[in-house]
Amino acid sequence: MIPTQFDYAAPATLDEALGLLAGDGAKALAGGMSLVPMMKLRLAAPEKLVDLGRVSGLRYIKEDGANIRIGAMSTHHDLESSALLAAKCPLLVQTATQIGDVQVRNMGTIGGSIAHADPAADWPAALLACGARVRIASKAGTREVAIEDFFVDTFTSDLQPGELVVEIVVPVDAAGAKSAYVKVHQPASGFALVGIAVHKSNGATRIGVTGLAGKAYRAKKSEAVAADPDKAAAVVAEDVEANSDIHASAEFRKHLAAVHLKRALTSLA
Amino acid sequence: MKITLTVNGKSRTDDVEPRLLLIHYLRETAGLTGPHIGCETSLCGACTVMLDGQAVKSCAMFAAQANGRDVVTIEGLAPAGQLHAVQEAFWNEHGLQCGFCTPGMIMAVKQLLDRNPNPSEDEIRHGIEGNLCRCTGYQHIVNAAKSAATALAK
Amino acid sequence: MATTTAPPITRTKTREPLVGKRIRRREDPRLITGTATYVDDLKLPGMHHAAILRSPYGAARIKSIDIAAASKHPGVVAVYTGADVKDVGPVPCGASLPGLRVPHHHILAQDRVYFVGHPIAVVVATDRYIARDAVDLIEIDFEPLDAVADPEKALAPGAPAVHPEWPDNTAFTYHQAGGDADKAFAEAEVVVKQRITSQRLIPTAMETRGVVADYNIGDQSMTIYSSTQIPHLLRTLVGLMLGQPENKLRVVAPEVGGGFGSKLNVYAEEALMGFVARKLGKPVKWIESRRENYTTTIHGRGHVDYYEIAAKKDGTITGLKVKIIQDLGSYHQLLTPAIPTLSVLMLPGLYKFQNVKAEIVGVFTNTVPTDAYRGAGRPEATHGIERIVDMLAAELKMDPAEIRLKNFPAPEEFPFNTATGLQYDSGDYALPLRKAMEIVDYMKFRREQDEARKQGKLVGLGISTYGEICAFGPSPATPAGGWESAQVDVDPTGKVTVYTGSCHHGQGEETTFAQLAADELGIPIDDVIVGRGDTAKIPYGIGTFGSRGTAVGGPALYYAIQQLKEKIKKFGALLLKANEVEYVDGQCIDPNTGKSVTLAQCAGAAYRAMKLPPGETPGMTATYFWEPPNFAFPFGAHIVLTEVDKETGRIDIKRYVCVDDCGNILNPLLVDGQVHGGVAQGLGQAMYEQAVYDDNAQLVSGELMDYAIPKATMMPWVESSHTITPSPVNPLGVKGVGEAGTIGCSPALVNSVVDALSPLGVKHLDMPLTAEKIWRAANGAN
Amino acid sequence: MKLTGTYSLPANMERAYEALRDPALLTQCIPGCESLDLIGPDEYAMKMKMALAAVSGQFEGKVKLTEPNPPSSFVMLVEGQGKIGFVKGSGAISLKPSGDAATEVTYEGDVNVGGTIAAVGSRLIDTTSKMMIKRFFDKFSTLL
Repeated sequence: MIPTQFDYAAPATLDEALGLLAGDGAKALAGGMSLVPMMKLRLAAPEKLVDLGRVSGLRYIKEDGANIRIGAMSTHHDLESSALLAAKCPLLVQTATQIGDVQVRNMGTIGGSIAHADPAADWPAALLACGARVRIASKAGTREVAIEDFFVDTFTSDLQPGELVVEIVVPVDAAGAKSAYVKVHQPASGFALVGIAVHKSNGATRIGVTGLAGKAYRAKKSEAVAADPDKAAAVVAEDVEANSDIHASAEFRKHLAAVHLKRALTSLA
Repeated sequence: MKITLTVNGKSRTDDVEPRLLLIHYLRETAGLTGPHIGCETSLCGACTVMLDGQAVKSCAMFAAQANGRDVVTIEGLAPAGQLHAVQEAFWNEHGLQCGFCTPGMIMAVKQLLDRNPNPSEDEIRHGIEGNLCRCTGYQHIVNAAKSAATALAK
Repeated sequence: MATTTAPPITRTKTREPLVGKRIRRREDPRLITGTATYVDDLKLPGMHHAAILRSPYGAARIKSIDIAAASKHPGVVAVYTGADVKDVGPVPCGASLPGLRVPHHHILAQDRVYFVGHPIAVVVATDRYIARDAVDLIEIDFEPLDAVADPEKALAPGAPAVHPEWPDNTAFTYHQAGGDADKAFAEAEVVVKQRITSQRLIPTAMETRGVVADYNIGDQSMTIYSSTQIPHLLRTLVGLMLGQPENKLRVVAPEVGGGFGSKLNVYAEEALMGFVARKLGKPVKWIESRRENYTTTIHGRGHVDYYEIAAKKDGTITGLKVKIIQDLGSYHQLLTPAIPTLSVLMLPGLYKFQNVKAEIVGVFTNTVPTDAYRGAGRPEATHGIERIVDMLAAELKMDPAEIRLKNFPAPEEFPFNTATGLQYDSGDYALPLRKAMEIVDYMKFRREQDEARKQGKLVGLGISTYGEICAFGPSPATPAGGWESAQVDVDPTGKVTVYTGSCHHGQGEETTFAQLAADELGIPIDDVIVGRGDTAKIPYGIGTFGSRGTAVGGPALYYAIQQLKEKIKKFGALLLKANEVEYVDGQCIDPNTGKSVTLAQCAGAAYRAMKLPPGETPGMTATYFWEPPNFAFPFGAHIVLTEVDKETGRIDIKRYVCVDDCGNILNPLLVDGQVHGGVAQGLGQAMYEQAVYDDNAQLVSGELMDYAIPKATMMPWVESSHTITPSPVNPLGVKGVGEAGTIGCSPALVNSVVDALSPLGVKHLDMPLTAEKIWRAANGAN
Repeated sequence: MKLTGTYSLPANMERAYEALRDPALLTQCIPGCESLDLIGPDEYAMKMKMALAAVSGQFEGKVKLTEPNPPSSFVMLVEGQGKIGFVKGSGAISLKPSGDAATEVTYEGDVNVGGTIAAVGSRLIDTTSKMMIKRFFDKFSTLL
């Protein structure tokens, strides 16, 4: 219940924050919805916390030409209640409402969530499906990676020491685009046993899957045959080494992914 | 480190360890034992307070994060000697038994009604998903939320 | 059965009674404003904080403990290990069974640990953060040993011995029989057998346990504040453990944030904090984390049962044989071995067959001890009989309602003697079942079900008709006395304080007892307060558990008031100079003159004592200890309608209907609350909850992250109603309702899902009904 | 928890067998391993720092290589204890040739985890163990 001691800094600017994060043993604190409980259980014991809560200019959702730019410190509730997203990328709204609970959505941030790279988190599926890009900053400058390259492995993202997620960029939905996020909740934690995000736009379908494997992934084989929900479902978990725990076996997770993908594709047809 | 924040309408400044959790700050330093601690994984919601008008789990953040912000606990929901409509509704509808989850639950219902003044049963249940109650089976809490919504609409 | 000599009863009410009304609770204002005081809210001057180092192993030898670094850590006041507390008496087991093996349960591990969470050392510091830090500085050299967590594996030859002195891991075997089951089976026209489990559950009161202990060096007195359901029993037993004279030990149960049986116990930490406070002469606080709560507070259930039922082709049940394998855990807590014996008593359910043969094998495992959790033994038995009766109905192609109705005793057969030696007090068991069937429109549902099945839909209806042993209980049938106490004090100004020995913690007796007292004394409810939970204030009491608060504590209060009224009337007569007065609506009235004096005037006269009625003493107080002549037996019927998604294994609860008969109802609002909460815990067991130990005896459902108690979104709307069959056992006619919902729920739900899946050949499912389990069953895989 | 898997190493069987038992290589390839010090025949004291997402913890333990059957099989026992729990694993490692300069390594292991990591990390143990093993072999192949 009680974390170990740490040094704390609450920088006001991004530059300052990046400077602090460049040091050894520093860990960024965004909403803290994953980090703080782990610190209380002493599974995490960072020497220095850099609280991003006061950094200005990291919390926004704005339209920029063909894209929507989302500041990394935007909370899940910011996304859930964004009229802009509801109109231009409703998949993110649909996903946000299914994250955790009200209090978690009020505090947790999209940047913190993806940086944590939890294989059962909700955002990865949705961001994969809508083809997001992640802007990453460090003292050395900024870079942008495609979301598919961002998730490397279980709890492992492409973020290098000293780097910070600063923005998520998603394309504005084309006219007539359709999308859905379907989630099977682990009954205790509320994490996704399986989460399937489907995004159909301009005749192309992108599918993001979370909860199933060591990291969230794009189900490209399913995308290729998305016009036929049965076929797409049959290959959604092909060649995937699925997770297994006390809540669901690998076999059941794969099955759920197939069923829910089929249903999602059918409902969007 | 020094922090200054507003708690239930009053500003206070305290010297705290960076690792001091907001819930411990409220309970031990500020003497507000209304919010409770029921878990360490931020699932039970017994510690729920309002931070700048938004319901948060005060066991899942550090007091330092609340520096300069506005915190309202169950003790500050209504002026002394009065009850907020949500509190009154919990009382009228028997929305509590052992009472341990209640301060957090009331905050969650307040948050829900702030955002959605006329929620359906389903919306109420989702609104209190982050608050566990082991006594009531939630039914009287749902009734309390409905009755508070009616009272607040008047 | 014992008979009680009761004082004469004066029935003196003219106004509309409060009893029976939906009255909002009097305890709520402090709870909804955050001003109630739970253990962790206490702050005593100079108070220290304790943190406990616990075993990460299911079984290990402790080769060495190094506390040097922890002791030297700034702010640490003391560190104690097993060696320091070896002379403190063992954690007590109050249950006795023939041949019971009782391991010596030290409050801190000695040279060996027996379960994950086993306490090893305690750090006392000036601050709880420092205490926690110092725990990490203790170095222990463990030699890990093989552990076993599954009771059936523990019984297998060659299994690791939990306690080396008893290599068969068997704590006891127990047999009970009534009638001649062997003959019934020999003559049976049909026999159905099934292994039925009732999985390990974690009670999960929202407030974890916590203890504050204080010691006054001057007068050598100790006070223990503990989140407990049984302050007096705790005083007696912790006093014995610590050698602290009971009259110098006060136990206070402040506001208690839920118990469900998990706080009906005496725990190592309660004695440990007393030990520390006495050693240091300082108050000390220990608050359990949720993780500790899951690994050290008792668990519930843990049954593997083998059922066999014998019947005639017409559905008449003739006999039952059951073997219960009870997972006891590593030690006996207060009632651990007794819990399955309650299951045996309840085996026949509501049915009248007279041939029962039961065996219990109590098994040690490297796990937290099991003990009383909501229902304690009765849910297991009810689940078993209600499942096997459904299976029998299926075998005979009979309607599950019809087979039940056929086997109930008729109303005129009460009091009804069961095959297991109980005497059911009163009942009409068909009544709630018929009412529930009417509410769901049973025949219509069955027709619709046929239609739905033709369309490939999996819809089911499940019935459970339950009975339960409540109002624990006659003293000869309980380990520590089954009576309850009450005291009624009238102040010189006429205000009334009622003290009850029961120790409610959310059940609402602060309201129902005030209703009762206000009615009986004919005064406004606002003139009554109800005190509880402090051994310095209240007469010795038993506590709140086993649906006994109202059913045993209530009558004690009722009789105390009757006794007091005799005294009030004597003072009334004195003041009115009358030979005899009537007591009506809070006033003594001289029937000849019509003159009256108030209760306050009578009480004032009794305290001033200028003049006393002949043979009467000053003061206005009465104390009554009530011994119940029998248990009370509530009953009811729950019907659940479900639809199952074959592809995803999702269960959709369409309707939840329950009709409970708990005798007379003091406050319908609170009874509804008890039913809803009970159903939630039954539903939790049926669908979600499961304490999972891995092969290494690690509790892998060790936090709320993995142990799923129902959330608001998981609960159906519960349609609750009642029939009322007063109990003849007590003057209030009440039966108890705390556990009814839990007991009635799980078999109804499972029966409903099995019914839904029956077209696919599914005959039985064990709990919890996880989506994966349903999917596998529905798709013929396992 | 049971774990099995197969990896291909770019070396012949003899070379692969030797390398898999080489403490210097093992130190570099066991994720988080800081040191392996010989304390007995084929037995090493290990210091390890696990860092995975926010989780971090120091472990001290042992690595023991037993049942040597060169060049086709041996058993590796690994155990570590730290404040956040303990890990104990055993793996039967078998090698078979796959072409001239490659070896197919199959492991059949059993991992037991205790303490906080077991109590709160059940959903992660499976995934994480697999990832650690994969990291081990990926690094190993590179260094071979």
